[in-house]
Amino acid sequence: MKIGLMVNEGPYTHQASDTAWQFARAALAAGHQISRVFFYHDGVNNGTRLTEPPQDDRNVVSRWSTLAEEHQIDLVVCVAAALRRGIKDENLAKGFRISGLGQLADAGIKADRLVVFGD
Amino acid sequence: MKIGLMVNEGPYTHQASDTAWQFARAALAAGHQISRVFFYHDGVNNGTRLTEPPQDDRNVVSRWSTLAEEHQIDLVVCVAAALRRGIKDENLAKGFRISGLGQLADAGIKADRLVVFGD
Amino acid sequence: MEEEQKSGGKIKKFMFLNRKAPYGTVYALESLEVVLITATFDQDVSVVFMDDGVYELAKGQNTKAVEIKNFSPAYRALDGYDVEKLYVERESLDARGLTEADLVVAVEVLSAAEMGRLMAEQDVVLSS
Amino acid sequence: MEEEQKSGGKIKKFMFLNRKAPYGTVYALESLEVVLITATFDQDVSVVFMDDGVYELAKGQNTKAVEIKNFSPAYRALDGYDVEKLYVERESLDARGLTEADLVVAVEVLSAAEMGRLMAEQDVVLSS
Amino acid sequence: MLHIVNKSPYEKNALESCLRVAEAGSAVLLTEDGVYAAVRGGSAAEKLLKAAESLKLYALAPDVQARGMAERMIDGVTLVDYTGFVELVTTHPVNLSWL
Amino acid sequence: MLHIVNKSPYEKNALESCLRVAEAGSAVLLTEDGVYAAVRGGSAAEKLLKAAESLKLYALAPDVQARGMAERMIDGVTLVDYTGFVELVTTHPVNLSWL
Repeated sequence: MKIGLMVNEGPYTHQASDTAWQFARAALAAGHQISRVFFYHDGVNNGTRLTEPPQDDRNVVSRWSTLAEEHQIDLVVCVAAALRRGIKDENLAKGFRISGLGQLADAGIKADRLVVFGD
Repeated sequence: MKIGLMVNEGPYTHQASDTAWQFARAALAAGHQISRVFFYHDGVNNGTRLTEPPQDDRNVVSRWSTLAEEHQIDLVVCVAAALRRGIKDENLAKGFRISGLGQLADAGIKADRLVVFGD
Repeated sequence: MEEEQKSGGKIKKFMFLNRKAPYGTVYALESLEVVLITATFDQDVSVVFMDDGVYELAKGQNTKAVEIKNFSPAYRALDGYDVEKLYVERESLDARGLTEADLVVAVEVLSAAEMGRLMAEQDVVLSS
Repeated sequence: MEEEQKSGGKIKKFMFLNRKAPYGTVYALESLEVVLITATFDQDVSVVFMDDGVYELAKGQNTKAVEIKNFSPAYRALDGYDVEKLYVERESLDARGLTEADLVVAVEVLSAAEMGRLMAEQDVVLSS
Repeated sequence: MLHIVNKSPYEKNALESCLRVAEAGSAVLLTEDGVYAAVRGGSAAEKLLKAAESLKLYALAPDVQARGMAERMIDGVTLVDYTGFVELVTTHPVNLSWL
Repeated sequence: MLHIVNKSPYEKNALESCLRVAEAGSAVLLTEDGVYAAVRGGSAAEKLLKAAESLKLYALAPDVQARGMAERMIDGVTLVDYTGFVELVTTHPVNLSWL
């Protein structure tokens, strides 16, 4: 099945991004396709390449980058939400791209399921 | 009176930063001193110089920078919280500095009042 | 049909669920932006206001003193985007002492049970 | 006194109010970090757990499957920082079906009214 | 003591917890989404009115106006502007934000 | 239909609203802080047990374990792992996250 995800909260602050990543990994392992992950609201903060969590903690941002590379997942950061919060190409992490809200509607139309992770 | 502020949420996402700024401005107008504003949790996101809100919206980050310049307010972004969220010197806005949590304890000790703004 | 060309298939039922008050957080504003964009994709769009989401539609909002943009007039513009299915849950209005007359747009008021049925008929439900 | 030298004046009463569950949000963890730092300033520190904050102290936390660091053992380290005043509100425990025996550290259980009195005696109350 | 509540009583438990512990004679300031607690006809307003007998209630006028509730506030709640917010903080020895 | 609730019922109104509108026969998955609703002896668990008569209840085991509640869950709630979460999403035509 083709599954799209929407992530509405930033890394660490809320568990939403963790749960979404765990969900994506399990879906891929079960043979499903993650067609797109759309980052909205504070979710755009998952796309910063500048995070540096403590050594004994998980790296939420690089986990997304790695998963996207291994499975060709389209990680889209909403441009309007990103501008409000200071996420731009200059601090964008590997594997993410900045695009419009239409990419969320498109994911909803083309995927078999859309799951929202937020606060 | 010397008043310290703690801001726990990022710009736009939550009204906390707006209310804190309005409070600071009113306190200064009433003759009080804002000894320090300490940005913690997602509040560190107030310190990014990369925000670009819509033209018809307020600029939360630059408002803080301006107020700090006009009234010599110490705007401190917590280093541990900032590293988790990707705020560093390279994307730090004017008038903010990055320092340790001790600056919050110090503000609580030295100020006559400490007010917390969060979610 | 143009709809089919743009969406590449059948028209889907999209519901946008609004449960947050305006201004205290940005969810209400940014969710409205999603509705306006999705409306251009020629899908079957419903917008639901329940819990504190009903406050988004309250008349008389004046944001001058908080210096945040008042976006409540934009709900009246939804009609121009062909977004005509606006639903409000009756229980949410009642608990808050509000009535339809207090809202900036005409809505259809549904009971909780009717709302549950409407949700189950959707293809996609977006919330924030 | 050393305290007076470091703080530049009288010792203040600091209360840290924890009302959020762990893991769902980062507030509990980051608030604990504030307590540990403030403890080094030789102030009079109280730490309060009420509402969902009592869950921070629940025994048996195992975060292996969520892959987030389990920080509940750190509450047992507070004693080593001379943070010995830990308070839990009885009403919060009761509503959640928890008792003192379910918590990882020894605490003093206060009623809501006693908690209110304790709060009013503070110089600074930090919450998040 | 000054208690500050910025949460809607319909969404979160902050006001309920505040009213449970606040000592008689304390001040409670409603800000941001917290002001909805004082809207006439709401189920939260009834609870607040009971509390009003022993507490001094305030609401931040800019937040009340922003939300379109200026004509709908219950009696017994004093409206203050940001200057009044500052005065409440400076005239009470300690304040607590119920986040 | 699948309802997903990730909020503590003691802090927020998400579960209450979900249970108010969910049709009989729907599935409700508790995740993150939502799992506290199913802890034995809690006041929220009583409400959930009433709802359990007409709904299928699930809780995300990794979140239950993280919070130390593995031995405290009420009967009538099926524990699932992330793979089970995916299955719930794929086997229900539509899902709703109560944020």
